[in-house]
Amino acid sequence: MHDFLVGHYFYWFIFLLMTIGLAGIILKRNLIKKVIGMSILQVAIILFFVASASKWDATVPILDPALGAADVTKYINPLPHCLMLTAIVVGVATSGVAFALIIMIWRRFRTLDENELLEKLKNDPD
Amino acid sequence: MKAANVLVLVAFCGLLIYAATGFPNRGDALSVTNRETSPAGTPNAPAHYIRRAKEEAHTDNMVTAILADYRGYDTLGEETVILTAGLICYLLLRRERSGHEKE
Amino acid sequence: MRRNENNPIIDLISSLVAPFIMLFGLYVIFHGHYSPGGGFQGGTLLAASVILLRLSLGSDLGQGQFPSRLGTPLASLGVLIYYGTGLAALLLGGAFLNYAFIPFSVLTPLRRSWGILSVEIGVGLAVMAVLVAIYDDLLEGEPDA
Amino acid sequence: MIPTNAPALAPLIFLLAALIIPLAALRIRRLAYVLAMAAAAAAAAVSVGNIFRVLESGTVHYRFGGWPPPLGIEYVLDPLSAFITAVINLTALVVLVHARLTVAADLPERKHVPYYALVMLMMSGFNGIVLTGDFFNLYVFLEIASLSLYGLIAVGDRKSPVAAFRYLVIGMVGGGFYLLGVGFLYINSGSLNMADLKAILPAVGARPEIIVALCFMVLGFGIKMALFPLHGWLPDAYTYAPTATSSLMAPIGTKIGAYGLLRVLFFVFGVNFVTRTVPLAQVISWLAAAGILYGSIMAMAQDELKRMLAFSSIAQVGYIGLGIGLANPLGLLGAVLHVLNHGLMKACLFLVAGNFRMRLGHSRIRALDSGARRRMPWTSAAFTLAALSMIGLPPTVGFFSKWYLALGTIRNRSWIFLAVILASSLLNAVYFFRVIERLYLRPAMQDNEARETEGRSEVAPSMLLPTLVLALSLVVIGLLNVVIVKGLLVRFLPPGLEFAFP
Repeated sequence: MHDFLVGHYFYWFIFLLMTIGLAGIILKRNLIKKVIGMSILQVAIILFFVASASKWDATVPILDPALGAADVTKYINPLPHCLMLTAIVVGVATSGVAFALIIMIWRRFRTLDENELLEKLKNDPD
Repeated sequence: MKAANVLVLVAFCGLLIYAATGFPNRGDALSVTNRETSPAGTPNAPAHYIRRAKEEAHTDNMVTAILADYRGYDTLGEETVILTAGLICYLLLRRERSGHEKE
Repeated sequence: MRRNENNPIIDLISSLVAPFIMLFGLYVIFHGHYSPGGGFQGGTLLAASVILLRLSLGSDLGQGQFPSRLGTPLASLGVLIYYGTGLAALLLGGAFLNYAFIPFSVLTPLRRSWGILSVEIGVGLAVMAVLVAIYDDLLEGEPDA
Repeated sequence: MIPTNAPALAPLIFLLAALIIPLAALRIRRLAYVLAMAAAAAAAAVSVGNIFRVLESGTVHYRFGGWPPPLGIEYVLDPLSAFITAVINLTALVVLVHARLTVAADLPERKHVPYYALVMLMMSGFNGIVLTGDFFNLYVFLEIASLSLYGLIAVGDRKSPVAAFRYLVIGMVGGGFYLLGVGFLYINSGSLNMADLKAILPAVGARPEIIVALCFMVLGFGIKMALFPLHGWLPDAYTYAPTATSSLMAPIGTKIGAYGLLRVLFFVFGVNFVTRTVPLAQVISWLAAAGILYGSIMAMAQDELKRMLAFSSIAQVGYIGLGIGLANPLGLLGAVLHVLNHGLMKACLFLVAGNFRMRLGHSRIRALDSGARRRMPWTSAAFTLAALSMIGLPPTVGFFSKWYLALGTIRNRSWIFLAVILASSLLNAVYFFRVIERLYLRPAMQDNEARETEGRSEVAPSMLLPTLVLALSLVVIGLLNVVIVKGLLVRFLPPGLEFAFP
């Protein structure tokens, strides 16, 4: 049990972050806070992948002439890092679009609070 | 409503912790992803990348080699995603400027 | 939101720093083969230097360095460089993105490395242009700007 | 050159068009539409050609960059993906013909260029999702498609940005869940390739993280396909989006989620895993059945035609989910046939709603009457035909997919689902006949009386023709369904679910 808890300690923090992110999305009323929650969730997923790539006593995945390429355990797993570069860009793009939408919503309804927004939508004749 | 939302969060957290019982320890050099072959005996990609990226892609940085060569199509998709974001901002927000330019 | 208070310290420091950020961005793009870096990271740095000047000098003066109307076309062009590299391989008989089929240079046999470089340049261009374009568009979206 | 690269061409053509449109249209804006149409036509031609290629030579693998699968990314062109790409590309082509005038009416001219570029990106994303054989690549293309959809929705009515934002938040959570699922799958199998994983998973067994990965992936796809409790984003998004967007995403968007679900459940995890080890298929079928009833009942209460169609989409996606959840060959055949069939029907119905909006200026059901029908007889006829297909009357194609689904439920001896299918057909009849009755029997209202003297004012041919083509295709494909099912669809059935027609 102790070994399990300590061996996975990094994952506990990541799971906490993920839950915080999801809580931000679900529980917060302000649209910007929802976007912040989204970003936290996304970053937590990225951290999860990167954490899964680590190896003790290994170095960054850039070929070091002193180490050579024969021993795989000398370098950490490069694949998740590469995947996460892509995921980061996706996250940036999503936040950009989210802010563009928030600006449009603000222009049209002058509020960013979800409840007020629903109220205004209901009363909107169009 | 609030209770249902909290319940969703608790369920989510529970699922994650349940999944973690199957994870290898962090940093374990002998975990499945770090081995030479997968459980079914097929070759594992990361070991190949580490060994042969220099010969095959002529690049020291393995991440760069994977990003732009082995899995280059993903990166094309990534560029497309960010172009999409740019085009959406263009579509949604750009109004005054293009008006000014024309007049 | 646009205040026209010119603070000479901010102006001076940002105009001094911006070229170096840009240079560093280019270094990150072109040195991605040997050290942490690559198109996305470098492109972000390039965008940072452009946006820094826009923040400090105001969007209008910043136009001189990188006009807003270039944003979308340059982004398309950047992705098109990437796509074109892949397409060239396809047209020369390989699979899409198979750089080994592109004769970048007759002298060196390291074609894949050249392919990666050309792709990274496209990525850097696209990322820089899009980030600046998004910044410009979001700024314009401010009410009554 | 084209034959060897054919599997990858459809998404690449759309992508190229998306890249060229912003450049070429800098000077001449009209080029945007021309380029979009050319790309759609080329992609449709390629994907129809791919069907024949698959029938001739079986599954084709395409390796990007020339790297073999565990290292690089591959596209897999098998009967299922060839069929789905052909369906979505042909539908998109027909809808794009219709889109020119509605886009011109809905959007100012300067927005046409990014609009068409985003349509191309969305189609590229959809094609990529269907063709890819790599889980992470699927995520990237899923995000391309979803992101461009958010933008395409947000240019609609006054309320559309709110609908788009809600879709963005839910869609991002869906994408995030999917990515998390991929991560959990990766951490103890070490592969991202679908074919590879299919070989590895039996060796790994039903470990906790694999089960959770499956749950998260199903959640992610469930959100994208608007499976019942996850459908919250759909009604508003469909209602407030511009006509062109809603008629593109209603037939195509949700089907992609369903396709992803089908791939993951049966082609990667396998039938035994999803029905015996983890009874997820049963859960999906119950949710889908609930969604069928919920969507049908909500559709009856709507006054806006597009909103009614949106709720009916939730019900129809339920049919597809039910077919997948049954996990038997007949159910799967029904589900995949329903992808085709619902794509055509919904495209046709949304085009009709667009035609009404174009000529009458609204698409409220209460304001429709026989005056509207007299002004737009052909549009009304197309609506009637599509409605009959939705209800499931032979010989329209709607009948046949429901037939296979019903056979599937009988095979599983799940009588409740059979009852759900029958009940929802009745409900469909109720809400569609409500509209048909207004169009054909209700005398014209006062304010329409004056305009009625203008006589017939049908929409322009470029809008009418696609509507009619889609409506007629419902009957034609209905009559040809045996050819499609026996010739093509039975071939895709996953291992463990093979089926031979007697």
